Amino acid sequence: MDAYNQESYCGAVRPAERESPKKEEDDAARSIETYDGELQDKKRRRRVLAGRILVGIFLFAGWELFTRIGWMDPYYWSSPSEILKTAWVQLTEGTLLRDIVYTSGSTVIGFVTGTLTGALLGLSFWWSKTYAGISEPFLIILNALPKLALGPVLVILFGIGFFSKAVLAFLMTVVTSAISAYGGVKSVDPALETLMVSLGAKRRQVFTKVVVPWSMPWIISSLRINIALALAGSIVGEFISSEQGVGRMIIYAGTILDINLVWVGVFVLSILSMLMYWGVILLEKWLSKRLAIISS
Amino acid sequence: MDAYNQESYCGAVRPAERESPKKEEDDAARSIETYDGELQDKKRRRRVLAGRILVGIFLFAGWELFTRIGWMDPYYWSSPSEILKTAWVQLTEGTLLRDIVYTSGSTVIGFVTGTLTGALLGLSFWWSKTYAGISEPFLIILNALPKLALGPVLVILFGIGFFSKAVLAFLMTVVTSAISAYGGVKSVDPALETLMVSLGAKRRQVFTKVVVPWSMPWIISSLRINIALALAGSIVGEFISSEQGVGRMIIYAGTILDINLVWVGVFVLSILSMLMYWGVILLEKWLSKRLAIISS
Amino acid sequence: ALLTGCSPSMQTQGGSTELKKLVIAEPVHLSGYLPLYVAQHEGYFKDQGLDVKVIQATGGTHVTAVVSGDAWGVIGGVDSIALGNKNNSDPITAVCNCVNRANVYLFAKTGMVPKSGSEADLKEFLKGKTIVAGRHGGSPNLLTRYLLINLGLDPEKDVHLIENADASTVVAMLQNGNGDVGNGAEPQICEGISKGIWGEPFYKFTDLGDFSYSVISVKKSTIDKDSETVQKFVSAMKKALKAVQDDHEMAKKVLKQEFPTLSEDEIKASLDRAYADHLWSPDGVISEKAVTTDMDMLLKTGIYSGSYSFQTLVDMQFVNK
Amino acid sequence: MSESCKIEVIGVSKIFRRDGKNVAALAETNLAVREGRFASIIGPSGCGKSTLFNIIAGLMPPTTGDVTVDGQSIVCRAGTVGYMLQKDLLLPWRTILDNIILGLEIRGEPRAKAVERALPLMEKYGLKGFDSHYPNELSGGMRQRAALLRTLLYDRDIMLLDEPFGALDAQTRLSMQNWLLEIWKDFGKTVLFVTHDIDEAVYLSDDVYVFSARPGRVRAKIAVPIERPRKPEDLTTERFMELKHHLLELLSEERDPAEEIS
Amino acid sequence: MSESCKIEVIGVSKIFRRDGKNVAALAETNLAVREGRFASIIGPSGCGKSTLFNIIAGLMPPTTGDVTVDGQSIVCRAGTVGYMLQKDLLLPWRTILDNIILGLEIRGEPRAKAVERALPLMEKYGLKGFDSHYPNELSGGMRQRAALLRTLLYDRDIMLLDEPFGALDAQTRLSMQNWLLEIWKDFGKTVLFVTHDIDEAVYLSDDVYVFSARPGRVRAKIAVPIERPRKPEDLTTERFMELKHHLLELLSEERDPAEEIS
Ligand SMILES: Nc1ncnc2c1ncn2[C@@H]1O[C@H](COP(=O)(O)OP(=O)(O)OP(=O)(O)O)[C@@H](O)[C@H]1O
Ligand SMILES: Nc1ncnc2c1ncn2[C@@H]1O[C@H](COP(=O)(O)OP(=O)(O)OP(=O)(O)O)[C@@H](O)[C@H]1O
Ligand SMILES: [Mg+2]
Ligand SMILES: [Mg+2]
Repeated sequence: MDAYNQESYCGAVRPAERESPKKEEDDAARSIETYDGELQDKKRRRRVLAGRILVGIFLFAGWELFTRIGWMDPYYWSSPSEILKTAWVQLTEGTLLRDIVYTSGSTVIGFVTGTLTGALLGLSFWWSKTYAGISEPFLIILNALPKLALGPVLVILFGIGFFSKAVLAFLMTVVTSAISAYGGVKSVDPALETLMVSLGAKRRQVFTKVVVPWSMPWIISSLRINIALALAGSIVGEFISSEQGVGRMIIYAGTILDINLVWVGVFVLSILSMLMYWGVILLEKWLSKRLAIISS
Repeated sequence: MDAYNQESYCGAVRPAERESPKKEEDDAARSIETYDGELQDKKRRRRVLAGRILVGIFLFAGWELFTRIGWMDPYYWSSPSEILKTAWVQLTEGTLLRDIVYTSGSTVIGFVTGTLTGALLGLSFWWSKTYAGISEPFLIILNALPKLALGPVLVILFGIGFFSKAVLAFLMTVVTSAISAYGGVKSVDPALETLMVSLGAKRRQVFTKVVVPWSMPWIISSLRINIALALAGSIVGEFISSEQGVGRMIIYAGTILDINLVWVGVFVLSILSMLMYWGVILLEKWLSKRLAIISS
Repeated sequence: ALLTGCSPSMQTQGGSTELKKLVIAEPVHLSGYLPLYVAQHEGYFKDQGLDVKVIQATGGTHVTAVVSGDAWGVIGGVDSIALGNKNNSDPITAVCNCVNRANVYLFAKTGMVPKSGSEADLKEFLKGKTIVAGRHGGSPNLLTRYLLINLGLDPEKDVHLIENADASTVVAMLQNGNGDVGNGAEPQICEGISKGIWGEPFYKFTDLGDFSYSVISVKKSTIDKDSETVQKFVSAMKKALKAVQDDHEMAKKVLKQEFPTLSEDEIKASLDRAYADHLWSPDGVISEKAVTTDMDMLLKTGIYSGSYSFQTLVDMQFVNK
Repeated sequence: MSESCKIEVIGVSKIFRRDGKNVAALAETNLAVREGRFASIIGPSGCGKSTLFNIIAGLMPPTTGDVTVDGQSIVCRAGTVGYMLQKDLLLPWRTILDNIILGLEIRGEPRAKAVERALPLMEKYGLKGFDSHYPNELSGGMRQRAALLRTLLYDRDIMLLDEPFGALDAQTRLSMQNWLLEIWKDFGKTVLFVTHDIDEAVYLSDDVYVFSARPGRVRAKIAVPIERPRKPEDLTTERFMELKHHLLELLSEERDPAEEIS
Repeated sequence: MSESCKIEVIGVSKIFRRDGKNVAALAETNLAVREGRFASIIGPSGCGKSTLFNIIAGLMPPTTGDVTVDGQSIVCRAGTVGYMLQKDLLLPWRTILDNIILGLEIRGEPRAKAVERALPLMEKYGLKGFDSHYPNELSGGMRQRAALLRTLLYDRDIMLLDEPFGALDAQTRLSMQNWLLEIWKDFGKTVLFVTHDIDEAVYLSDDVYVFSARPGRVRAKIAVPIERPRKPEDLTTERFMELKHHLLELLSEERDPAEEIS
C-alpha cells in the first residue's frame, strides 16, 4: 500500500473489471467501469495464466525435488513421478478405469435423480404453508443426519451393490436441493403472484408460470454443491462396502499400505470432482440461457 | 385443486405470509399482503406445531411398534426404547458425555479458526485481481480435494491427538469460507467504491469501510455450511484415529456390531449437529443485527 | 460340475449363464484371504458352477451384509460372527476355515526389545508403553488387549492405547514418535523394517496356535435350504487351500494379480511369513481350540458376554465330506 | 349515481390489521365512471390508491362497500378488469411477446391466435421488432408499453392503470402519455388512472379525483374542460395553469406535517 | 472565460472503449461557472452528463481537455469537489449519522468533532431524530437529504449533484427543491446540478446548460431571469412558461427517432 499514489489511483480504482452490478441502470458506476479496461484486462489475463502455470509447476517440481533429496519423506509423500508410475500401472494392469466409471456412474445417477426429486419436493412446498411448515424441521434433521456414520444401517437399507452408492449420492443431494428450491419458492416476488391473479390465473397457473421459473436460479445454484455432495456420497458408500470404485481403491490402498496408490486415488478423485464441477458449470450456463434466467 | 374456488382464492392467494420482498417499496405487493394475515397466521402456526409434533410421535411410535410386532427386524432397526436404554447406559456408565465434549470441542475450534482464516483470505483477494486470479484455481482444487481420503497423510502432518481433529475441521471450513468471502468481494457494488473514491478515500479505507462490511453477509452465509463441514471433519478425524469422541464410538459400535450403540451415535450426532446449527443461526442473527446487515 | 478340464485362468466363459452367482463380503482386501482369491482366479469356483464375487464391506458391515441377505457369505473371524449372532434369529455359521492363525504381530521401535520372550519380561516391557493398537473392536486391537490382560496388565491404565482406524497409519505413528509399540501384519511389518522404524516382531500372535481368524460363514438357513451350493463352495475352497500349500509359485502369481501395485519384495515377505507361521489352514477344518481361543479373547476383553456353543457357531459337515 | 355508469365504487373502505392494530387505509369511498371516460386519481402517497385498485381488481375484499360493473358486483372476482400494477412486472424469463400474451395464455387461448392478435398491436404501438427481446434488454419506457399492451390485450372494458409512468424521465413520459391517449382513443376503454403528477392527470383525464391523506377519501372531483385531442402546448395555457393551481392547493391542504417520513 | 470563474471545464471530451469499439460519450465540452452560482445541466439520457461529473470529480481522466478550479487543474484528483452521485448511495450498514460523517471520517477527522458538526445540520435540515436510523428505514426523500448533507459536510466549495431528486414523487420533490435552495443560500456553494426535469432546472438555477444527444456537447446556455428567492407560484407565471417552452424546443430538437430505446 505504500506504493499507492493518487495519480495511478484514478485509473486503478475502477471497480472496473469486476463483474458488473446486477442491474445495469446504475450509470454512475458503469461510467467509471471499463475505461480502457479491455487492454488492461488482456494483459492481466495473460499474467494470471502465466502465474497459475508457474505456481503449478513450482508445486510439483518442489514436491518431486524435496522427496528426492529427502526433505519430505517419500514414503508418505510419495512423489509426482512415483504417483504417475503407479497410476499407469493401475490403469493398465489394475482396474482404475473401471473404478472411475463405476464411481462416476453412481455419482451422476444420484446427482440427477436427487436434484430433480429435491427440486420437485421443494417446489411442492409452495402449495401449502402448513405442509411446508410441518416438513421443514424434518428436512433440517435429514440434512443434519450424519449419513457417513450410518454404515451398517445403510447396508441394511440399500444393500452393498452399485445401487446403494447411487442411493447414498441421491440422499446427499435430495435434501439440499429441496432446501434450495424451497428458498426459491419463499422468495417469489409476491407482486408477480398478484399480477397472475389479476389476470385471472388459477393456482396451478401461478405455479407453473411464475413459481417454477422464478425458483430455477435457486435450484440451479444448488447444482454445484450437489455434485460435490453426490461424489462424497458415492465415495463414502464405497468406503462402507464395494467391489469397485475409486473410494474402494483408496481404502484398499490404505490397507495394503500403498501410499502411492492412496495419492493416485486422491488425485483421481480431485480430477473427477473438478471435471464434474466444470460439467455442472456448463450445465448451469446452458440451463440459464435456455430458461433466460437473469441473475437471481 | 378441485376444491379451489374463486371466493376463497381472493383471500387465499395473498402471497401473504411469505417473507416480505427484499425492498419494502413495492406497494402494490405489500397492499395485498397481510390482510387479516395475523389471525390466520396464528392459527396456522398452531396447526404447524401440532402437525410437527404429531408426525414426530407417529414416526417414533411406529418404529417402536413395528419392531415389536416384527414388521421391522429389530436386529437392524433396534427400537427407540432399546436405543434410549443403551444411551442411558452409555451416558451413566460409558463415556458418552466425554465423547460429546471432545467432538464438540474440536468442531467448534476448527469452525471458528477455519471460518475466520478463510474469510480473511477471501477478503485479501480484493487487493489484487492478479493475485486473486492466480489463487482461484488452487482454491477450487483444494475444495475438491477429498480430505477424507488423506488419512495417513493427515496423521503424519498433524498427529493423532485432539489437535488433528481440529485441524481437519479447520481444513474443511477454511476453503468454503474463503470462497464465500471472495464471492462477497466480487459482488461489492462498484458504485460504493466510486463513492468512497469521490470522497478521497485511500484503498485501505475503501477496504475497511466498504469491502469488509459488504462482504459480511457472504461470510455469514457460509457459517451454516461450515458448521456441518467442521463436524464432518472432526468425525472423520475420529474415524481415522482417536481415543475419544462420538465418531470413535460409532466406529467401535460398528466393529463390534452393536446396532443399538450405532443408533445412539447417529442420534447423538444428529442432535449435536442440530444444536450447532441453531447456535450458528443465533450467531448469524446476532452478527447481522450488530453489523446492521440488511438482506444481502 | 458342469465344466471339466480345469483351465487355470478365467477365459472360458462357455457356461456362464448356468453359473450360480454368489457374493462374499470381506472386511478388507487382505493377502490373508489368498485362498479365496486363488479359488476365484484358478477357476475352482467355476468348476463347481459358481460365479463368486468378492465385495469389501468395512466397519462390521461385512457381517450385516450377510444378515440382510445382500451377501451370500462372509469371510472373517468367528468372533465377528458371534457378535453378529446376538439377537439374530437366523444365526451365521462357519463352514470352512481359511486363516487358522491370529495374523497379528507386535513390534517395537528400533532399539526397544523385551529382554526375553518370557511372560514376565513381556509384561515389564509393555507396561507404560504407548501402543498403536488399531480400532477398538477390531481383531488386532482385541488380541493386543487379550495379551495385556493375560499378562496381568490393565489395557486402560497400565498402557496407553492409541486406536487408529486405519491400519496403515501405524507406520507414520511410530515413526513420528506417537507410539512405542505397534501391531499389524504384512505388508506393514516389512514396510517398517525396511524403513528402519522397527525390527522383527517381538511377539507373534500366531504363537497362540489354532485360531479362527478368518473363516467362511453363511446363514444357517442357507445351510438348511441350499446345502448343495454350500458344499460346492467348500469343495472349491478346500481345493484352493491345498493348492496354496502345494504351489507357492501359483500363490505368488495370484497375489500379484490381486495386488498389482505391491512390490516384489512385499509379496515375497508376505508369503514367506505366512508359510513360516502356518497361516493358512491346510484342509479347511476349524478345530474346537481355534474357536475357544478366539471366543476367550472376546470374553476376556469384555466385548462379548454370555455363553456360546461351538455347535451353533461352526458346522463342519461340508469340510468333512 | 347515474344509471349509465360503467363502474361504480360504493362506500368501499378498507381496514388492515397489522401487529394487532387496525390500520385504516381507505375511508368510505364513492366513485362512478361513465363508459369510455378517462378518470384520474391523485392523492398523497399512502392514501390508499393502490388499495382501492386492488379491491376493484378483485384481489382483496373491501371491509365495507361494493364495487359494481354494469350494475353487477365484482367484489373478489379477479380477472374482470384489466389491471396494470404499479410496477411494470414483466416476467423476466419470458420474451416481450410472451409477456404480452400472458393474459390470453392464462385464459387458455391458443398461442398462435394470441400471437396473431399481439403482433399487430406491438407493431402499431412502438414495440415492433422487440417480440423476442427479454424485458431486461428494454428501456423503462418500452417495458411500460409492453405492460400496458398486456393489459390492453387482456381485453376488458375497464382498465386500471396504477402510476404507469412513475419511473420514467420527463421526456419519455410525455411521449408515453400521447401514446396512451392514442390507444385510449382507438379502443374506447374506460380508464382509471393513478398518478402523482398533476400535469399528467390534467393532460390525460376527463375527470380528476383528488384523494385526502390516509385514510383516503374522495376530497374533490374536478372535470377537465380542455377539449380533445390535446397537445403538449395545452400544458402551458392559462386555463391549464388555473386548474393546476387549484389542484395544487387541494393537495397541499392535504399534506400533513410529517410529510416526508414514509 | 472570465477570470472570476470558480470552475472551468475546458475542451473536455471522453471516449470509451467497449468490445473493441470506441464509443464517444462526451464531445468537446466547455463550461465555466462563477463562484456561488447554481448551474443546471439538462440533456437527453446518455448524453454524458454523469460522465462529465465523474471527470470533474477526478474519478476518471478525460480523453482530452482539462478541468480547473480556481485556475488549478484537478484532473484525476478525487476529493477536491463534493459529488453526490446519481444514486443516493448510503452505506446500508451505517446509521444515517455515520453515513453523513463518512467524508470527514475518511479525511481523518475525529468522530466527536464530526458528530458535533453533523448534528446541528441534521437538525436544521429535517433529519432531526434520525441519526441512529438505518438508511433502509427512511423514505427516498430522507435518504436524498442524508446524501446531500454528506456532500455538504464534506465541505468543498463546489458541489456536483447528479439528478438528486430523480426518484422522488412530485410532491416530495418540490419540498426537496426548496430545501436545497435554502441550503444553497445558507452556504453559498457553487453548484452544478443535473436533472431531467425542466421545471426543476428553471426553478433552481441561475444558468441552464442544454446538452445535445450523445456524444454530449453544450448546445445552449440559458440564464434564468427570475429573481430570488423563488416561490412555487413562480412556476405558473408567464415568464416561466416562455422559458420552459424554449427549453422544451431545444431539447426536442435533440431527440433522435430511436428515443425510447435506451
Ligand atoms: N464505462 C463506460 N464504458 C463504456 N461506455 C460508457 C461507460 N460509461 C458510460 N458509457 C456510455 O456513455 C454514455 C454517457 O453515459 P452517462 O452515464 O454519462 O449519461 P447520462 O447523460 O448521465 O445519462 P442519464 O441521464 O441516463 O443518467 C452512455 O451511452 C453510456 O452507455
Ligand atoms: N397489506 C397491508 N397491510 C397493512 N397495511 C397496508 C397493506 N397494504 C397497504 N397498507 C397500508 O395502507 C396504506 C395505503 O397503501 P396504498 O399502497 O394503497 O397507498 P397508495 O396511495 O397507493 O400510495 P403510493 O402513492 O405510495 O403508491 C398505506 O399506509 C400502507 O402502508
Ligand atoms: Mg400505490
Ligand atoms: Mg447520468
